[in-house]
Order: sequence, then structure tokens, then C-alpha cells
Amino acid sequence: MADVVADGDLDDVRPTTPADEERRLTTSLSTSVLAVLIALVIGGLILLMSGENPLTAYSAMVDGAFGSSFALGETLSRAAPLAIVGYGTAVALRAGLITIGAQGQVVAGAIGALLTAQFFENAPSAVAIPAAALGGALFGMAWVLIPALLRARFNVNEILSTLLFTEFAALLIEYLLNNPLKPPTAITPQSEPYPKNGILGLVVDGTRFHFGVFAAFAIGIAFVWWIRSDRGFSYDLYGENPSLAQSLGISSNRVIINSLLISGATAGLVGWMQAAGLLQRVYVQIASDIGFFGLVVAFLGGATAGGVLVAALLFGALQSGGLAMQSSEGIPASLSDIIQALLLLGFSIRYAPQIIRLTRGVMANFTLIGKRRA
Amino acid sequence: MARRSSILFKFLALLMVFGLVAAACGNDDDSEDDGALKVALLLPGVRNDNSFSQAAYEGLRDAVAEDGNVETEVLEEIIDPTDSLPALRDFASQEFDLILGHGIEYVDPIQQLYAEFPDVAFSMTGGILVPGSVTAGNVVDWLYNVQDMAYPNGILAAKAVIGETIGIVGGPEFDFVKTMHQSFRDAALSVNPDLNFLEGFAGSFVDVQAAAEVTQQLIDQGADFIYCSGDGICIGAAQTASAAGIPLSVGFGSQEQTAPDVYLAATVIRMKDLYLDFFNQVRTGTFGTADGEVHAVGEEGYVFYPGGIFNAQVEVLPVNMAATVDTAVGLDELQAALDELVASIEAGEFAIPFPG
Amino acid sequence: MSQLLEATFWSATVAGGMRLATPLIYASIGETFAQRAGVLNLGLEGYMIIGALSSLYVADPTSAPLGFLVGGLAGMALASLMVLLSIRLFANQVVVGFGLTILGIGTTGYIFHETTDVGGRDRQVSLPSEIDIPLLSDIPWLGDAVFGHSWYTWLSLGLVIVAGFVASRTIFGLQAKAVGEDPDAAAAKGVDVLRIRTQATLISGFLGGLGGAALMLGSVGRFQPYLTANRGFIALIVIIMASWSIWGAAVGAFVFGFFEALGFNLNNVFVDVPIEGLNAIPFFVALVILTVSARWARMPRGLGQNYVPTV
Amino acid sequence: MNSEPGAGPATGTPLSVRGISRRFGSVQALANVDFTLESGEIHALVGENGAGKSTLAKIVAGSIRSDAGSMSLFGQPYEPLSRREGAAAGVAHVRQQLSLVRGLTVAQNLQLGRPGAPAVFNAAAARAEVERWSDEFALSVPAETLVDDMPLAVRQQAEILIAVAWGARLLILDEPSSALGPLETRALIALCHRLRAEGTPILYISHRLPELAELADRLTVLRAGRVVVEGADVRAADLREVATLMIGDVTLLEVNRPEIERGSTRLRVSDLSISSTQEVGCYGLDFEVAGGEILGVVGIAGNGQESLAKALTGQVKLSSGHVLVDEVDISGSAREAIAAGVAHLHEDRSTGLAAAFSVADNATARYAGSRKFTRFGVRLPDKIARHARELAERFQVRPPEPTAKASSLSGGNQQKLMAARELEKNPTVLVAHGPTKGLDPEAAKAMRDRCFAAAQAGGAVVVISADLDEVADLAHRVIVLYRGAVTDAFPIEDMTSERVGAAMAGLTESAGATSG
Repeated sequence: MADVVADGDLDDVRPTTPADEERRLTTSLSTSVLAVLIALVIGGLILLMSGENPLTAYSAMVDGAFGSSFALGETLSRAAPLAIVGYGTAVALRAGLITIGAQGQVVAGAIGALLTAQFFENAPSAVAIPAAALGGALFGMAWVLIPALLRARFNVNEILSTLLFTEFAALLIEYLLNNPLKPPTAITPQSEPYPKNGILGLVVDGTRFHFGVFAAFAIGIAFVWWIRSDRGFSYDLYGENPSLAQSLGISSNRVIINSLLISGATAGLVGWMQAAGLLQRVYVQIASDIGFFGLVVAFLGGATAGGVLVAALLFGALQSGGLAMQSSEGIPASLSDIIQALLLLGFSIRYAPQIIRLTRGVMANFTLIGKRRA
Repeated sequence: MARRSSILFKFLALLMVFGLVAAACGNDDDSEDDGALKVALLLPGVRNDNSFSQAAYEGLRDAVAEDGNVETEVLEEIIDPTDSLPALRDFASQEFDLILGHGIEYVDPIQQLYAEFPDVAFSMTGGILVPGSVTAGNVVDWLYNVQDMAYPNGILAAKAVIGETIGIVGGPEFDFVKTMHQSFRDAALSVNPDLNFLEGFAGSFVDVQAAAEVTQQLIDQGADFIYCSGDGICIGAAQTASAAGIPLSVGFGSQEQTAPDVYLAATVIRMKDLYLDFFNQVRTGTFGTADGEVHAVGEEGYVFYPGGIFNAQVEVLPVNMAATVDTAVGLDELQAALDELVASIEAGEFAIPFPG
Repeated sequence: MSQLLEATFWSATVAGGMRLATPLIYASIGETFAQRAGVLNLGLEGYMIIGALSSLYVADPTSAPLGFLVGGLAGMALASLMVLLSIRLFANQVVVGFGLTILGIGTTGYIFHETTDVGGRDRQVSLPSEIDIPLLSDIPWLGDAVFGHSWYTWLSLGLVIVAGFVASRTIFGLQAKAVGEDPDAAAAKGVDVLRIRTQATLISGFLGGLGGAALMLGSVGRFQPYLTANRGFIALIVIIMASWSIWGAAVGAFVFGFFEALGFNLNNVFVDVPIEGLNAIPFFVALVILTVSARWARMPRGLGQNYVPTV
Repeated sequence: MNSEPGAGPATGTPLSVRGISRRFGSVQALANVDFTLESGEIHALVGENGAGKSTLAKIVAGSIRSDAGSMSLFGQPYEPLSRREGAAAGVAHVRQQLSLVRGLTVAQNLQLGRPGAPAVFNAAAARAEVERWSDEFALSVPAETLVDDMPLAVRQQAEILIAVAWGARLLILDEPSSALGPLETRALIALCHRLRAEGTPILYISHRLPELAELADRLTVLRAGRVVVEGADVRAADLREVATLMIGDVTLLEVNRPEIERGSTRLRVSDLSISSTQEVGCYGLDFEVAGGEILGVVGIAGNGQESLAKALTGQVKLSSGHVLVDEVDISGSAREAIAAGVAHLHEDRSTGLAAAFSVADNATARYAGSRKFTRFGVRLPDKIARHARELAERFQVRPPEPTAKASSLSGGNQQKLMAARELEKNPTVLVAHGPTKGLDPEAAKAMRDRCFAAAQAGGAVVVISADLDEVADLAHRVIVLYRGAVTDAFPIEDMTSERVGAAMAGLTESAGATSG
């Protein structure tokens, strides 16, 4: 662990090697399983107390997540946007930046995709689909541009500025869907149907497993490329030790702006996917909570390629299973939320050092704010 | 590399444990077929929201009590469009006979699903407002007259107010909210053209404190009467009006409990009779056909059921006779004015105009 | 437009700002303690809503002060999960925080759902009356704005003073700042880092719960799901805006409340401006303040980092 | 002199350690150590890195516990379970890594963790107390300044002051002089003597033998966890012999300064000024360094060294002036500095290495963004590992394992790893900031040799250090920095500790630089 060096106890034998330290901290597999089991048991007790059979409730949950081709399609189509946002957020996290603005960038991306698709309404799908994807990504980037510049230029805390821009996005989409983008007859905020030529087809009929889901694989592969690339290494280095990176000629502004733009572009792409694939219309709630859970997925997955993928699948399964638990067992949404939250908390205890390192890197970056005092 | 795969391994292992525990319990989808009609209701809010969702829930509850041979399942808080399709689909594949999608949230998914489940009857809300939506043998559309929810409140307000300023409190600035406000104004002005109005929006249907604050601001700016157009936020409007001793009327549900002193009246949706109709139609196989009860609107064959005061699907709740707040005319007189309005509508002498 | 020149317009806006600020003051002061100690509580929204529900359910059959206290304790109970998972078991603070927010919203929604009969009586309390301070409240237009408030508001101002004192003048305040700034050095000075962080987190849970309770008992009176409407996250905004100062958090809460009230109020002044634009005002002001204050902002160095004691 | 809690009558032997052992994993850090601190003495505990000095200090202070053995404090059995208990019993441990909380003031630090302090603290009284102690020991410790903003020497004094104010009956000073200039060291020695005179025994840990003669009464030598000399009279001891006992091989301490041919000017700094909000800046620096020449920049830590190092390596924007390397202006661009062949050994290894990254990644980090080890932009791990292994072997990094994490290396090997990264190719300019700081003799010798080698290969070398011995060993010429400006400049032959000390303290009028 990083702080062993920082302690600089050079005059002495190290109490333990970092490897020992890590081993000590790593919650063992059995601890992790135990945590999840405890969460399941607590959830089961709550179900029992409210008159539900926990076993049928859990089995409905698993069924709703994996039990049929439709259920699998649901899990995948929910996991894909989470994974994409998770990867984009992970790029920023690895560079030492916490952006919690993905929620707003997804919204901006959906608007961008819709506008682009409407512009290309008469173009062949081969043009309209990629154009709308690009439009979504560009709007997502645009939505993080100001926070990125503020962070690079004035050291404005990006946790907060991106959160504020999420609020702005929520208000903007509400305005647009109530006014210029609203079909004349509609009385609640929603857009016209997404143009037909831009819609992403289904991979498996009778499910919602649409071709956009493959974007998650593409982004996943791009992420693997990124973390193995020279530039990705530079950004990681900046995240781990900003002053060293700067001394090696890695521009702080470039890392901050680019990594935030990457995260914005991926979130924008998700906006496109949701509009063109899953919902085929733009609603105020187009982003669901993808932006926020994407951040959780990035953290839970330790900002690694495999970790994010698994965490996104886990979340996709929890959400589709949680919904199925409501519709097939009549369990109230709030109770289903409780079960999902308990499981999330159970899963949160897993691999401490990796995430501690991650947070340390992020915070090392932030201390620059403190140091830049007069 | 070793580390990365170990994370993966752990996660997969956890997933498997999670899966095994639940899968061990097996499937037990065994609905005994006792001939009861299986009906599912989807609500955007909670069933006790004292507003739009509660109206449907109470309607179904009352209809089932009267019918006696119906099994129901109610799914609440399905407002995220991502969730509405799988929820509907789950009910459809559980072989429900009738699925009531009580909210415009469910129009798109019903349009995507109905053909796949020809044996399931779907009722949607507000499909007429969604371009391109159709009805079919197993899909019908229902919508209440927005103006009916607001107009009676306007008549009441104009008669009750002492002063000339009426404050209108809404949730988000949606079109149907604005339409209600306009209909309210039209009604009030038809009684007293000298009235003027202040309007405020809490920005959401759930932010009660914001609604309370908006109401307070309207009162500070001189409002002598408060009209709140709907949903949970009206709790905040009612609390503030009560504290300031200013009369109040509400769209979508009573606030009698919150503010017994100042609350005067409200409009509500009544779904019971429509739902009873639906039960019969499904049993007799006449669901979705344009028979005598259907008002065809728009395209030929579009099976659309409008709701309003005229068919008692919108009800004007009786005036709260326990109110202690000062009003320009007596409570009896207010009740008489409302009765007169309702009677003229039911008699077909008057139709509340759609504003704008 | 002419309303803008009237004193009553501004006094009403100031008064509204104070009311909107009240729950934020409780929540943001508690969270300031936690963040100064290095704990990032994204579960604040959860603490608030669970505080709101519990306070109502206790105050309805008993009394408001008791409900208020229980609201705080309920927030503290939820915060104890943050202590267990993040502080003691080193789970990521962001993940646990989001989990606790969902848990809080779910739990309150569920309890409300299960304990309310449709059409029956909901639990309810009547709102407190304003405490008029003789003479001061009678000052024309200013009196009402600044001095006509409920005891929840007055108590929150008292809390600011107490919290400011605790933060700057007590050993606990020093220890909290120390474990947030430099946990290793603090540990070397014999400070029990985990214990102080635990206490700070529980304080944040307690005050977050009180914030929800003040919202419920002071200005709402009845429960609705999602009733806190992201006020927990707004409290987080306020804290960063205030650069982790207790006084700053109180001022920031008021500034936010003031501009929120102004947005509501301007609706009848600028009728053509969409409501969404007016609602954006407080967030825009926050962005400006944040940008300006970034020059001297001083984030606790250990914020968000779990402290793992050696040996 | 103190009447704080826990302080019984100061009778009996202040500290007696019997048979203390402690094992960390496979390493026996202390084996059956016996040691006695008598009243009224300053007892030096010496030994090379890893000899167990700090472990012993920590056991005495209560931070860690021994596996076996017993201790007594002023005649009472003493078995502290925590540092807090140790402090309550009157043992104060002033560590090499200072334990002041950086975001607090001295007055606040005084209150923090103080045994028996009341829950509410009186700011005015705390400030007065700091001022009182500061006056009593003729120090200048400001009560209300953030520790962050104070020079290292003052932090050191503040820490001792706090220990005394807390009622220390026994003081352990762990490498207190490592960052101090001669004047500060002298002040520290004076402070120790004053404390001794007041009756506080001091356990003084150091491996800098020369200052011990002036300071201490007796010395104990630890080697590999065992006591090899116990309680010898310092004045009677032969320090050379002590050094031999400490490290076994005295030749490591000897510096063989090679003859180096002087080339033409490679580094030219003109009118260099930096105004920094983060640290002390630089003001009007003018100097040149020729190829083969080693320039020492001395000064007390916190007098602009950090800014100068950053300026020479292109890491900060200058407010005026230029840094020319082979007549190419590299000011303000780390990228150009690297392209021009500037190498930088960071003062602090925790900032100079990516601790959580592997040896391979660290060794090749200088190539980040250069496409040297990439194909289609993707890094080639095998190629990198091979290159890193070669480098690690060339620079004697142990273990030379490319996949090992940098944080798992010892301090000396971390320094070598940093050197491997920076000195892979002969640099045109080497900026070495405290290159041997905190290293054991063997590692220090290796680092000195690296600096000489860089000069021999024709590079200009700038050694920035607060350690006069280090500069004396390496440099040909010296400039002295005080508050970011040069207060004196002279060839190494003219260096006397009086002259340097005065210049480091800003007492010299003859400001201005020499060149050539």
C-alpha cells in the first residue's frame, strides 16, 4: 500500500511488507460470501415479517434476472448501459477524478441522439444510426466540458460541478420535453417517437435485447485497450501520482479534460442507446438512475475491465430481478428496494485494498486543491 | 493479472452463491384455476398517494368487492419507462386476463406488447395523446377530461373567495397541469371577471416542502384562496393554507385530513364502474369491440373511453361542512353551486369547455 | 416587474429562504462534521428521509419534541451501517453511501405503505406556530422575515453556534479535523482515528435525521415517499460550497434556500420564463460560488479515504 | 520540572530495558536487547538503517509491543499498551516522520491527544502556553500558524515543545537533525542541553556520528537488532571504531571523489524568479553549471529548493527568466526538459515513484507518451519487463523483479529504482534533490557514485540538499539559498560551517551569485 512508503520509516525494518498488509486487508472469499449471505438472510427476515415467503421471493428474483430469454435480455439491456457508464467513469477514476455527472450526460446524450436522428430522418439507417450515436456522444461530452474546464483552469471540485450539471440537465430535458420537443397532442413531457430509421433492432425477438447492447462490449474492449495503451498508462500514472506525472511531462490539464470528456462521451452514448434501442422515445426519466449506479459500478468493480463488467451484470440482475419480484410476487417496490440495497451493501464488502488505492489516488489529486492555497 | 482474475473469480463465485440459494427454492408458479378473473393494475405512484394512483386503486378495490370473483395484483411505483414494459410483460405472461395500465407511462409498452399477447386485455390511459398509438381487439384507451378535474374548483373558488386574488399551486409545469390551471381560471372568471390569479410551481409532484413554500409565497403576495392542482404536494399547500387561515380546494383528492379547517372541496377520479364494465366485457369476449358504450374518437374504430363528470368518472367531492374558514358565501351555498354545475353537466345542458 | 421594488417581496423571499434552509442547516452541519473527519456520507438523503418518517410516527401519537429526537436517532441508526461497513470493514464510502440512500428511501416507503390504509387516516402532525420575538418581530417587514420562525429554525441557529463551538474549541472538534486531515499523524498523537470517525459519522446521522424531522414536523406534517426530494444531496452541495466550515454551511444553506425561494417567487414576476429556468437559479448560484471559492477551498485531505490502522 | 499526570517522583533509573525482542515476519528486528538510560543524560542510540533503533524507540513509546522482555520507567514496571499510555507515563517520542497534524496550528496540536486534557479547550490559554514554552527555550515557534506553513526546523522544535509541554519525563528524539542546517542543529543541541539541565533524560537516535560528540553523554550501538556496545562514554569513544561497529565496513563512508574533466556550460539559469502559492518561490537566480561540474545548492528545507528543482526540470511556469539546457530554453515545459535530457531525482521518494505501480512501470515511466514500447498504441508488457529487468540489474535494484510493486522495495532500492528511471541515459543535466537522504551507507555510496558518473559522462549536476556533509562529499561549488534568493556562493574549498550556517540563516549581506 502506498502509505507504507509515505511513512518513510527508512530507518527501520518495515513492520510488514505491503504484500502482507494487502493480504491482511483483503477480505477473504468467505467473508465476502458471508456478507452477502447475511444480507440475504436479513432481507429474508424482512420478507418473512411482511408475510412473504423469502424463498419464493428470491426465486422470483433469480427467475426475473436469468429465468427466461426475456429475463436474460432484460438483465443484459440493463447491464449494458451501466457497464458503459462504469467504464467511462473508471477512466476518470483511474486518472484521479470522481465525476458523478454521468446522470446528466446520459440525459444530454439522449437529447443529442434524438436531435441528430430527427435531422437524419430520411437518411438510410447506415447513416442515421452512427450519426445519432455520434450526436449522443458529442452532447455527453459537451455536458461535461464546463466542469472539465473549471477543474483544469480553476481547480473547481468536479464532484460538485458535475452534480450541478446533472441538475441542469434534469431541468433542461423537462423544459425541452414540455415545450419544443413535445408532440402537440402530448400532455405529459415526452418526445415524438424516435425516428424509425435510427432504431436499433432486436437481437432476439420477444426480448428487449437490442443491438445497442453490443456497444457495451465494444466499449469494454476499448477500455481494455485504453488501460493497456501508452496514453492510458500516462493517465493512470497521473491518477496514482499527479506530481510525478507532471514531472514526466504529462500535462495535468490534458489528463483532466480528456478523461472527463471520455467519461462524458460514454455516458452520452448510453443516452443514445436508451433512446434508440430500449425506449424508442425520449422521456424525462430517460436516464433512470444509470448515471449514479454507473459510478457505483465503477467503484464496486475497482475500475478494472472485468470488475466493472461483473458489477454491471450484478446490478442489471438486481434491477430486473427486483422488478420481477414485485410483479410476480406482489412485493411492493419499496420492499424490493430494501432487498436490493441490502444486497448492494453486502457486495460492498469485497476487496478493500484495491478500492482504497483507488480512493487514495483520487484524493491525492484533490489535496492539490488544499495545497494551492496562498 | 493474478489479482484481476481473482476479483473476477470472487465476484462470479458470489453470483453463483446468490443464484444457487435462490434457485434451490425452485419454481412454484401454480395458480389454481378457479374461474376467477385475473386482473393486474399498474400504478405510477403508491396506492395511498391520496391522488391519481389511489383513485385507481380504490376503483379496483371497490369493483372487486362488488364483482366478487376477481383476483388482483397491484404493482406500484412503476414510473421509470425502463420498468414499465417488463412489468406489463410479466403480468401478460402470467396469463392475467385484464391489465390496467393507469398512466401514460404504459402506452408505449402496451403498444409494443398487445400483439404478442392476444388473449390478454389491456387498458391504457391517455393513448389518444400519444401519436401513432392504436387500439385493437385486446386494447382500449381511457382518459379523463382534464378540465373536469379543475373547472368545478374554479367555480367554488370564485364563489368562496373573500378578496380578488387566487393563488394556484402546481407540481411540475406540465401541459396537463397548465391546462387544469387554465380551466380553473376560466371557471372562476365566468363567475367573477374581476378576479386575478397568482401561479406557482413546486417543480415536482413529490417535493412537499417546496409546495408549502410556493403556497406561502403566493399568500404573501396577496392570495386569498389557494387551489392546488394535484398530487402529494397538495399536503404542503394545505398545511400552509391552514396555517394562514385561507380557504383551499384541490384537484385529485381530498385534503380534509390535512387541513379540516380550510379545506373546502376537491375533485377525484372514480374508476369503479369502468372497471366493472371491463370485467364483464372480458368475460363475455366483447372487450375491445366498438359496441354501444364506446365513444369512437379520432380514427375509425379507435376504442376510447372518456371519463368525466358526465359519466361520474370524475366526482366533485362534497363540500367540507366542518370547515371553519371564512368564505364569501355560506358552505351550503357553495355546495348548491357545485350541485348545480354537476346537474347541468349530467343533464347534458353544459359541457366543460377544453381551455385554449 | 414592479414587485421587485417592493420590500415585502424581498422580506417574503428571505423568510422563505430561512424556512427552506432549516432542514439543510441540520443536515449540512452534521455532514460537515463527518467530512471534516474524512467520511464522505452519500447516505445523507437516506438519513434525512428516515428521520422524517420516524419523527412523524412518533410525534403523531406523542409529541413533536419527542418525535424530533427520535428522528435524529433513526438517522443515527442508519448511519451506524456506514460506520460498520465503511469505517470498520473498509467498504468503499461512495458505494455504501448510495446503498444507504436507497435503503432509507425503501425502508420509509415500505413502512408508510404497510402502515397506511387506503382511505384511512394517515399519520399527521400539525405544524408549529411561529415564535414571535417581542419587539423584533414587530419591525416592519424585516421582523417577519428574520424573526418570525418556528422553533425548529431557532434551534437550528442555536445548533450552528454549538456546532461552531464544538468544531473549533473542543478536543473532539480538533480530533475530528485531525483525523480528516492527517489520520496517520493524528493516530501517532494517540487519537483513535476510527473512534472519532465513528462519532462524527453518528453525529452526521443524528443531525441528518433531525434535518428530516425538521422538514417533516416543521413544514410538511404528513409523509409522502421521496419527500426529501434530494435535499440530502443539496446539503452535500452546500458543504462543498462552504469549504467545510460550520458557519459557511449555515450561510450556504441559507443562500441556497434564498435562491430557491427567489425562483418560486419570480414565477409571477417573469411569467414567460419557464419554471425550469427559475428552478435552476440556486444551482447556478452554487456553481458561481464554487468557482469563486475554489481559490481558497481546502478539502479535508483524508476525505473519502478509509483509514486502515497499522498493527 | 513537570507536574503532569502520571509523573510520580522522578526517582530511580529513568529507563531500563531488559531482554526486549521483537520479530516482524521473518525478520528479527530486536533480539534480547538490554539498555539503560540514566537520569540527567543524553544517551545516543546509533546504528545503521534497519538496526532496530526505531523499533526500540517505538516499543519504549508504546506504539508497538515487544514479543519478550520487560521495561521499567523511573523504577516502576512499565508496560505501555498504546502510545497514549506511554505519553501518560511521561514518555514522548518525537519521530523522524513528524506527528504534527498538518492542517492544525501548533496550539491546536498541543491540545490534540494531550493526556488528561479537558474536553473544551481554551484557545487563548493554549496559545499562551506555546508562547511561554517557546520563550523558555528561546525558540520561535508560532502558536497560530498552520503546521503546513512552517519550515521543517520549526516543526521539529514545535514537536519537542509539545512533548515537553505535555509533561514528558523522558524524551526520545528519532533522527531529529536529518533535515536541519548547522545553525538549526546547533539550536537543537542547545535545546537538548537545556532539557538535560532541567532534568529530562533524552534518548537520541541518530546515525550522524560527528554531532554526537558535542551532544551526547553516552552511546549505545545497535547492529542487526543486537546491542554491540552499551553505554560507552561518548567523549572516550573512537567514533571511527563506532562506525565500524555500526556498519561493519567503514570504506562505505569514505568518498572517493573522482577527477572530472570540466566541459562547456550546459545549464544556464538567468534571472530566474518564481512566485508560487504552494511553496517558497525563487527570486532572481543567476548561475551556470558546466558539463562535468557538480553544483551544490544548500539551504534549510523550505527556502525555495522545491521551486528551484521544479524550475530546472520544467515543471513550473517562471514569472521571469530562463532555464537553458545546451542553450535550449526548457522553461515551463517538463516535456521539453525531458527531451533535452534533464533528469530529476525527487527529494521525496513517495512523490518520485508511483508506489502502487510495478517496478517495470516505474522504471519505464519516463517513456510514457513516447511510443517507445508500444505497438498500435498498446504497451508491450514483455518488452517493458525485459527492459526494466535490464535496468534494474544495471542499477542494482533488489529484487530486480519487474512485477514487484515499487512500494514493496526498501527505501534504498526505491531510490535506485528512481535513479534507474532517470539515469538510464547519461543526462545533460541532473537535478538531484537530497540524493542520499535517509539511505544506509551502502545505498548512499551507490547514489553518490551515480552522481559522479553523470558528471563524468559530461552532464551538469545540481545537488540540492540541506545536508552539508552530502554537499561536501559531492559538490565542486556551492550556492546558498535563503528564502528563495542566493545569499552566498563559493567553491567547495572555501566552505566552512560558519560561513554556510550564516548564509543559510540569511545573515550574509553578500547576496548575489557567482558564475562559472
